[in-house]
Amino acid sequence: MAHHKPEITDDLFVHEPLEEGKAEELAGTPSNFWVEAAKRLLKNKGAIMGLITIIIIAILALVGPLMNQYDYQDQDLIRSNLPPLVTGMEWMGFNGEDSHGTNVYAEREVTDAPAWFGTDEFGRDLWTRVWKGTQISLFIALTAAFLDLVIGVIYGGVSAFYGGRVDNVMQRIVEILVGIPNLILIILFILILDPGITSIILAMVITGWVNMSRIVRGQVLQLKGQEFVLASRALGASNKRLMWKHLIPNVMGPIIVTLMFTIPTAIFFEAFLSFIGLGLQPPLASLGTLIEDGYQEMRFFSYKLIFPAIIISAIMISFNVLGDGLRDALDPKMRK
Amino acid sequence: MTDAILSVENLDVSFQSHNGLIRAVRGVNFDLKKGETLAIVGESGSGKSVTAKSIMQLLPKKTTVINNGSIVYEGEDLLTYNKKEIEKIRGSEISMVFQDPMTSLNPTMKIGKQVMEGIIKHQDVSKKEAITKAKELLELVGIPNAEDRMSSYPHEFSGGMRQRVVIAMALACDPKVLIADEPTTALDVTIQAQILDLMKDIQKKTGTSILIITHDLGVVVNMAQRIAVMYAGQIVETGTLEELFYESNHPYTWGLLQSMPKLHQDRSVPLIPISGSPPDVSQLHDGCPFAARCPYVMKVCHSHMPDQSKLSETHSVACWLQDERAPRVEKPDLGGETVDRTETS
Amino acid sequence: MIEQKLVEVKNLKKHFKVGKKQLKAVDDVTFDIYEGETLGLVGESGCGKSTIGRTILNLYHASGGDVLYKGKNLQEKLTPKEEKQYQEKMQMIFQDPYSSLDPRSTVLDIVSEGLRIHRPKMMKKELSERVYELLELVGLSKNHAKRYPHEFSGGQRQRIGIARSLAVNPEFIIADEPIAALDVSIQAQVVNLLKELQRDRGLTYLFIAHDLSMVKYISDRVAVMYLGKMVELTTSEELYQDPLHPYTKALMSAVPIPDPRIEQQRERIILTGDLPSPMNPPSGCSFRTRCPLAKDICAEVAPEWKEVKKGHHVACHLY
Amino acid sequence: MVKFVIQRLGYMVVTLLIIITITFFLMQLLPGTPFSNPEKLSDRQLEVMNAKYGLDKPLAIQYFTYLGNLIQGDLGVSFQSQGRTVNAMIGERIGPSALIGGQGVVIGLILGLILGVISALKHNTIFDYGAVFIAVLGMSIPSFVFAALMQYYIGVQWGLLPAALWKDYSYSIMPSLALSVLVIATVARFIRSEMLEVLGQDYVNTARAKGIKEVTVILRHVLRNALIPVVTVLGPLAVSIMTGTLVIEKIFAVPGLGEQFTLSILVNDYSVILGITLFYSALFIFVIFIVDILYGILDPRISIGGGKKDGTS
Amino acid sequence: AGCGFDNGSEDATSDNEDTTSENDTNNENSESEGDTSGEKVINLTQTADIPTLDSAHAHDGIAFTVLNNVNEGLYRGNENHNPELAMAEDHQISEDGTVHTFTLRDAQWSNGDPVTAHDFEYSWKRIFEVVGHYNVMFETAGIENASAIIDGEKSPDELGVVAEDDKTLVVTLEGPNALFTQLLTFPVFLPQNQAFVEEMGDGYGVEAENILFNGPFVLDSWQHDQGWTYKKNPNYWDADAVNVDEINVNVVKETSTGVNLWETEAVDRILLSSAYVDEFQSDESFNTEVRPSIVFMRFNHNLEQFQNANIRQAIDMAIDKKGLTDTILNNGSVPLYSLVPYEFSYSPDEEKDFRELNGEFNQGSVEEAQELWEEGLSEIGSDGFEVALTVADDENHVKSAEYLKNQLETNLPGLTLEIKTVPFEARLEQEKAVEYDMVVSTWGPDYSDPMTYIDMWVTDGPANRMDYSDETFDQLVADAKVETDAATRYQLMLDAEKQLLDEMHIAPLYQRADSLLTRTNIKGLVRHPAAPEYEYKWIDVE
Ligand SMILES: Nc1ncnc2c1ncn2[C@@H]1O[C@H](COP(=O)(O)OP(=O)(O)OP(=O)(O)O)[C@@H](O)[C@H]1O
Ligand SMILES: Nc1ncnc2c1ncn2[C@@H]1O[C@H](COP(=O)(O)OP(=O)(O)OP(=O)(O)O)[C@@H](O)[C@H]1O
Ligand SMILES: [Mg+2]
Ligand SMILES: [Mg+2]
Repeated sequence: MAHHKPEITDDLFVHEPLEEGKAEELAGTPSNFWVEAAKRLLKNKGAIMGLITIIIIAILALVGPLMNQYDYQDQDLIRSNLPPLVTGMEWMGFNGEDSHGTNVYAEREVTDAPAWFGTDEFGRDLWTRVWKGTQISLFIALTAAFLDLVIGVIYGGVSAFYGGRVDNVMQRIVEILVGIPNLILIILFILILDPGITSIILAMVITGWVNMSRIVRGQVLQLKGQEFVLASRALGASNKRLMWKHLIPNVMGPIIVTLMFTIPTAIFFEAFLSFIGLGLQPPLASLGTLIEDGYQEMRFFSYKLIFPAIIISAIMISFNVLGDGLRDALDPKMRK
Repeated sequence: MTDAILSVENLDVSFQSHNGLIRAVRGVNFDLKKGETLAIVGESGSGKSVTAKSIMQLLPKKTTVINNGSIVYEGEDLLTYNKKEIEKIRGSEISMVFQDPMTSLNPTMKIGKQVMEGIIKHQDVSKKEAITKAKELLELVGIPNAEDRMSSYPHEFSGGMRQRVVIAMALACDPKVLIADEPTTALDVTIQAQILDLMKDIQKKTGTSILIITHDLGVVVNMAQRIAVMYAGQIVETGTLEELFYESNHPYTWGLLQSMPKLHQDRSVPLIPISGSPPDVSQLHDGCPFAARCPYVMKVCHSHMPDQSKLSETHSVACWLQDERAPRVEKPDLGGETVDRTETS
Repeated sequence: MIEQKLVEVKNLKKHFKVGKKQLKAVDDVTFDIYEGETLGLVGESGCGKSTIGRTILNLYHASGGDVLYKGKNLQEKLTPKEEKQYQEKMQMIFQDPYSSLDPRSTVLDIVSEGLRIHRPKMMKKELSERVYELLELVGLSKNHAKRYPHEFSGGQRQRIGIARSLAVNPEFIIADEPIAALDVSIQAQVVNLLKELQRDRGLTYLFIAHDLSMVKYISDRVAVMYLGKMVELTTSEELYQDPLHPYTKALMSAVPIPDPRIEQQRERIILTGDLPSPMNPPSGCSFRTRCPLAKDICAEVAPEWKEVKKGHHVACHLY
Repeated sequence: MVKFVIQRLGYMVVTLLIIITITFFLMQLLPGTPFSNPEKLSDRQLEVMNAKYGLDKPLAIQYFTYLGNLIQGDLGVSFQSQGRTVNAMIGERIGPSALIGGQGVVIGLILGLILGVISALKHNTIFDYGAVFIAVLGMSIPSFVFAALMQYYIGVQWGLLPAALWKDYSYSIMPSLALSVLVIATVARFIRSEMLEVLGQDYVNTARAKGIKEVTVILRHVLRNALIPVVTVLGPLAVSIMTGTLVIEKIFAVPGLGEQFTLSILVNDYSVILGITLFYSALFIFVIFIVDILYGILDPRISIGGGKKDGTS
Repeated sequence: AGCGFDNGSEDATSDNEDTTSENDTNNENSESEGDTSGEKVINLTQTADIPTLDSAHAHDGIAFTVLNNVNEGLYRGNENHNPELAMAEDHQISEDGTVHTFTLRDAQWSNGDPVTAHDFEYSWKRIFEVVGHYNVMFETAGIENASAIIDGEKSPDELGVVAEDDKTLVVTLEGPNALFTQLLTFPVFLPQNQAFVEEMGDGYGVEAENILFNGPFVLDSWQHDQGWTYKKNPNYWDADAVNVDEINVNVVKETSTGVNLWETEAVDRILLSSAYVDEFQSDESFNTEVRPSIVFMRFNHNLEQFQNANIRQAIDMAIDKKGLTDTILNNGSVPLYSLVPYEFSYSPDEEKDFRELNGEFNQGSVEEAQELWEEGLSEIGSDGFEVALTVADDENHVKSAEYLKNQLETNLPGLTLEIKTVPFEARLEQEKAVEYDMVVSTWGPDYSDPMTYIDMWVTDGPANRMDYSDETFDQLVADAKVETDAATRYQLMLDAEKQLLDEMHIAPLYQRADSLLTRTNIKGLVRHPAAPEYEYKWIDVE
């Protein structure tokens, strides 16, 4: 034990309080909630990998279409249905051979730049189209998610915040909305508006926000009863202030998490619309339309399916893992 | 002294966390004797529950590191037991009651079933006998209409009743040791009095040893014969009730006693609080953990841990003030109530 | 003591609708709070203490009765200006230092919120000056202003809460179990602070608690509640020396006293039975189901609230 | 309780009525007429057809006629398959959908449960990550890709199960498997987070302190409580899966409701759209009602009609 | 008027025409494995269920095919698509060609009742009573009073058909009609057993049990949306000619599913989408069948730019139609430079293909197209414009549109094309209302005669749908309709097509073909150019 050690000398036995106030000092540097959440997130390897993947994909979606000389809508029948070919990566299957093992480039004497991801039947370069499609899918998803966010947060927030009759009426409306098969609503939207990105987004938003509003409502209901809200009320805070200063910042965590799950859902949904033929106007492509086209030809031109499928899966997985990670990082229960 | 049924020796428990090791319990020693009640007091986070849970081995395996020490129950070190063996001990030899009656019962299982669970596990009885036994237990802890209430769900009981059910469960197999971790903290005073009374009653009948954990000195006085005071993972002082209340020798114990208003405290005289706040167990330094808040702190306190000094058979304290080199300090007036104002009601 | 009534609570009722049923959380409660005093309010959990406090502050709308502040009835419709004025005069300190501070706001934001609402013209600089002042007043330093609540210990958080309530210069503070969630060694810090502030600023407190020894220490008068009703109200000395209501007696005897010698000689009144549910309180006197002295009449008639001695009110058929 | 049920039923009827009303009028906005191949129908013939099905009357009259028939349980006749009643069409179509959906839900529930439990018990280990990965993957691959791969490998290459069509029981297995993927993923994730939550509860420690075996603690105390919230997601999920999922039905050539529904929308078969909408909404609302009741049974804290009595957790 | 009706012409929902509405079938045979009895069984696929089997209401290719194989009318198309006597044993025509007397052979319904002339009279008149979709066929056939009945001026009773006795049916036409016997193979002219129909009421033709059979097969079972089974009809008068015992038809909507079923040998004939053509091209089971159905673009004639012949011609000429069919569609479709498709109709005298006689229109190089374009633009005083191209959301149509956009925008500077994909129904709506700029349309024959394409374009004709109006053209059509001399009539039709296409009032794109896989041991499957499409009577498995 310590006091058997020689260094305990008599002169240690003098009164020596810590400096005044030292005991009250807080350890560490000031940190705010978001900084801490970010730290926790950084420790979650899966989430970080997800985040990095998303960033890489997002960057490629922006620059990918510019990386070769082909535009996403340039057709060239000579180049129709070329298999993927990347010089130097032939061993990985990017060898320009079709499923019968014939080198199509040689056979057709195609000499201009090889198609890294192959080409479609119009001879359009799939590398360009896949990244262009990613761009569009992400755009649709982000916009839809953003609109869901705005509508859902406002609707759920108002419903929970005012409670009582307002809540009752608003929840009944949601019930009805959920009860109407949304395929009808969506088809109507796509038909009434001109087909295209806008109507797809609107169609997705028309019922998409319900989930967000539920989450927000649940959270706000819970927070509403917390003493800090009462405290603010006791100080005379207006409803507006309560909502924006206290409630919304505190539901931000669940909102962000929900958003992370909304984005892949939207991408998925767009793919589903493509499956039933209500997708984008050609020659625009999204991951969904590319997969839908590729799926038809997956036996013979498997590359048409594989690349967009890998990217869509990577996006989904990344957003899901990131969402999970954020949930852990933002969950107050996880804080000590 | 030899009749200790449970002795904890040099127990050292840490947790792995994102912020490094949390040393929750650091070299704790105590004995629990047959039939006695030992109270562990100390403030929040001082390691009381961790100590109790390590006896029952209910700490999460993955993050818990027990660096050192032993927990000897009837001559055997529980820490060496495997899962099966410890499951045998749990509930039958040593049982435990948790702090919050609201959350310590499974909300979706009927009361009767929850009480019977332990009986069926540890005693070789038929289902019918188990039912009878459970009913008796519930009656014992004062649940009226025990038979009917067996098929109630926890939420249909009030807090006090729930805590009694939890106690009944703990008593199901006549354990030799009952660990009660803040058994009344969540309850109202009048209900608390009922529960404490109940525990004492039962102890009288069964001779169970009780380890009660609390931060309420009033409860301690009511229940225990001996007290261990914990601070930041260590036991800083142990002794009998009298020794601790009237002859305590640790500045933290003094602080505790002083900070409570006496029954006849003059309202114009301020209380004497312990300054500062409890230490963060994840950032402890070498010295005495109380040094930062101690009015008598010496240079040595900052760098060296004091050893336990034995003041009597039953009384020991860990403080540098006990060292002969330390200056004599005036013990504060702990305001032991003069006995004249006893009958208040 | 200047016997100037600051707050008059008259026949205050607060009923909640729970499902289809009425929950009478506060049922016909009448009392006064004098300027400069501390009125303690005790009773078991769920008896309606917090509800009274919140109803006085108009955080809940009263189901009946009146609350007068300096003679002005707060239950009447107030102009927004008046409303703000009273919000400034009456403040609250909350029980739970963990949930009463917004985890996403800095201490500066929390403490200055009242100022921002009531002094919208105040400059940013002034605002923070004032906050630093307040923090110092409650024993924190200005370095703490940029921090978030989770970085503070319970005692420090409670002091932040106190600073928040002081920011707007209140005259009357309802302290709703301000120390219940604190460590024993910290409680005294907060109680001392409250007392000090009262002395320096002439504050009036309604001090809600269930720790009777603290209540006795801090209060001039103490009111005891049981199931939404007030059962006894008198000075703290009188209450401890001569409790009248059987419930008060039981309560006093149940409080464990941290002193072995006294404790050994104490006689306890251990009540039998559990707290009835406030959803369906017993008929007549609501305490009769646990009362060792209950008579037939107790089941039929609810006892009146009467002053049996000067300044000593009780609601019991025995008196 | 009885009063509660009656009240809820009343609510349900009103909700349904509103849904039907909205759908009825929205549907009119769909382009085209309900008669197939109108390309070659003369205007005069269209007129006659419209008259025959009452489509020439003002909308309001059509609406009330529809409601009148509805009350008598008559959903009308299909415009597309003339002469077939909507009741019969739904009746025929729901069987296969319900079978593959039901099996999908059961398989998904079982596998999801196993996956979720493993992942919660082995929290933050390689097992956990593995299970989470499988779950995420299940949610990430578009179901038509998944179904097509399965059909090709299991059905064609390995010949383990019939590739498509609807003849005997063996034909229902692959579609069920394809449908179960989403259920597995959903259930696994849900169970995982609920289990983690429940594992942190005091009563679990209390149970352990009784000396019960760890397995028993998990099964009896943890799992049951963790399962309760799953009911809320599973109910609606089961409805949407069992009322037919277009993609799977199309790929496996299963004569199910989902496929019929999409088709009807595309060809404006008004009475069928309405009938299926009604059926779907009614089922949905009903299942939510059942979930509420079930919730009350599973979790005794919930009083039906009241909500949580007090915070027990 | 006779717009068509008919079989799936345009196919209802998709354009693969074949796929959806038209009948098409993909069928096939080969004994199904496991059948040890030595019975000949063929397994085919269809893309949709049978909407109804009431011949008065049937209106799609699938129903027509089924009806054609389980029932029989006065005539049936033979292997060469020529009408041959069937239920009728004898057919006498009056001098002026207006009175046709049919003598029926001995035949039975599947419930044992004899098939009588009354069954025909009942059925034909009933169509007007229930306003069947295809009652217009009677008008096309020129049966007395048909037009008046349709217009509501006369009652169905007055239709020119009378059963003189059980065996004798007399049909009176309003004038001689070259198409009459040809039309009689169409399912609206099938007989119906009055007692049975009345017994079934609204349920007639809704289930396999709710209809009687008198054709080569009986419908043994019909599971909605799943499939149906034909069994050889032992009581059929020509039962000896029928070779197979059973034909199963499965409803399969996805091509990929069909392919997988083909590979597991669950079906014997499937329709391929172009995506699969490369994979199976070299398979001996692979074949393509050129269909008479055409895909073309309509120009909205109300738009100034499309009233200009040069512009229309430029647009048509600028498209590399061969690239479209060979590379993009890749399913055997044939580039089309005319209205009437190849191998559809032959001149009455010389037996020459209509196409051979009229040739191909508006052929030229891109440069020529550009010249026309420049000229056209300067005529309308514009240096380019933007138009929308509306297409139904069918895979092949959308692909074609994508291709067209690229072709036209590249080859015709100043032209911007915006593709608008809409559901099939919406395309029809917009087409009928002439609310489009250009639209990709389809048309299939109602009967095997060029007139089915040509009379579409008369002023205000219901199939015109582009507000095209040309007096000369109208006159040519009107003349052709009353012309009794076959050769002259043929010439009038040739002239009419020229009139339409000399200035490219429409832009033909291609003539559709189906790529199919058929087991090589299946023989004798007859596919007619117009409805009813399939003839299983002579099908056989070797
Ligand atoms: N499972 C765990 N993982 C990490 N740290 C833990 C764990 N359990 C307890 N601790 C930490 O160990 C320390 C001691 O905790 P313990 O629960 O024993 O305190 P206590 O004395 O019982 O306090 P209280 O009076 O609040 O119950 C605390 O700092 C706590 O945060
Ligand atoms: N918003 C509310 N809605 C419904 N019931 C409420 C509400 N607030 C309080 N109650 C009920 O009113 C009664 C009194 O509650 P109150 O919070 O005033 O008790 P309390 O005396 O402050 O108890 P504690 O000591 O536990 O804080 C309780 O039964 C409580 O359940
Ligand atoms: Mg503890
Ligand atoms: Mg309270």
